[in-house]
Amino acid sequence: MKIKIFYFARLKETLKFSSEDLELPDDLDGLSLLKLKAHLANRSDVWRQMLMGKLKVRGAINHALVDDKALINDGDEVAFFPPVTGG
Amino acid sequence: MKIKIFYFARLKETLKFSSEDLELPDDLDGLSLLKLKAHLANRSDVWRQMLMGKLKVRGAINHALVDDKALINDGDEVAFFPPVTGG
Amino acid sequence: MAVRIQTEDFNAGLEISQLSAKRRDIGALVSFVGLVRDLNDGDAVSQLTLEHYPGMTEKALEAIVSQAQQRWDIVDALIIHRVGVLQATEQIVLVAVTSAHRGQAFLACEFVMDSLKTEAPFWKKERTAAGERWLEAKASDDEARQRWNPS
Amino acid sequence: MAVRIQTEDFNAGLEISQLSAKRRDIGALVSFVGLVRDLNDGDAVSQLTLEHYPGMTEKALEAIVSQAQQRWDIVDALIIHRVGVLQATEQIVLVAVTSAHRGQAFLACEFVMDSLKTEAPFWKKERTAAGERWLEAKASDDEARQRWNPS
Repeated sequence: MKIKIFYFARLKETLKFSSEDLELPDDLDGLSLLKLKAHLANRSDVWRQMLMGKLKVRGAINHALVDDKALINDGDEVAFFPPVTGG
Repeated sequence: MKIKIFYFARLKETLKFSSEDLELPDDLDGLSLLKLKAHLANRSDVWRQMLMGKLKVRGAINHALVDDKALINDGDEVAFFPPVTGG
Repeated sequence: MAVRIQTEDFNAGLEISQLSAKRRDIGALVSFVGLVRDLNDGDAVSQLTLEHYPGMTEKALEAIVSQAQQRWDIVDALIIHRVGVLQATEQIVLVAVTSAHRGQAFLACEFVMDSLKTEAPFWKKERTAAGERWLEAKASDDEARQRWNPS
Repeated sequence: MAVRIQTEDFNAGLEISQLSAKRRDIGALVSFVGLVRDLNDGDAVSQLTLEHYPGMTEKALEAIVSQAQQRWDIVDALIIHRVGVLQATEQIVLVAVTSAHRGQAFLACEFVMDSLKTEAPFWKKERTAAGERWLEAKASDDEARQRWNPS
């Protein structure tokens, strides 16, 4: 399956890029947001600290805020970002 | 004692005047707003109905909302009017 | 803090900008504009006449603003209330409150409106096709004001 | 109902007037303007950068407005939120709500602000003498939003 991932604010600055296209093996049990985080965290300590560290990270699938249990489908747009601070 | 009385809104329209200067005998027990109402109500049925009738009347002494027990002093400015409806 | 009673219309936007421009520590500005609706209790309203008690009105509004200042952490507050003859869709009242924080500004602005509705000496007379009538005070306004009293 | 994300400043007064001019059955207009304070957590703020998630932001704000419409009897609502680089005292956000009745307008406007603060994908970076820092979400904002959930 292919997905697109966006990173915002602190995450974008840490990575020095704001999006990527990712191809993943199909997961028979379904790819949850948590599984995707764990997959990305395996890339390096920087990724682990950014996604599974002390600072909270929120996720969205196709522009909707979701929790770690939410399932990702082929073609989805996923995003990771810090808790929001607008207004 | 001499006082000035103002009437507003419905009361002013009923009376067809908006204020009067009134001279009253000194009241040893103190002149309460209720006593003043009773005094004015004795003028006629129109006055009785206006001040002691079904429609609520509020009173102020020297620009402060007060209840029937409030005491009036020589030189005070008294006002009678319906419950307020601004805003 | 300012309180104005006037027959002329006001420019709500300009008043709001001026209020927020006065200080650099304002994070929130909450404002309320009350307007003449063209319909009240099912009748078409052609105009509204607002009477008030000159002298007492200013004092009552100043007392309300000063209570709001004591209860909430606000920077500034403004009340403009019109009197005289108004047509449907015209502005009646503006209440604007500034604060460092939005929660305080919302509370203070709503408190001022609820207090104004029950304590400031204004009276409205409506003209409809059926003639003129003085508006009656609403129990819902008294209840709205009651919420602010310590229980 | 309208939602706008823009880098340019907005004329709060004009927006408010236009919102209330659209209908004749509006009795109350409550608005909120959020501004950049020159001081935050004790540090002088020289500028603020607002980042957002294009595409999601509009949807999140529209969902908030539509919840407000379902919960309260409102006539219209407007949200304008700026993004990009802002200086101290500049306007960040405008929320304006019209209704026949003031209580509904106050509730809906505060609900929209509390929801926007916790659900709309905006992030603020502050520049102070000490450098730049991303603002952290406040527990008080989560609590403010929680109040609106059925208990």
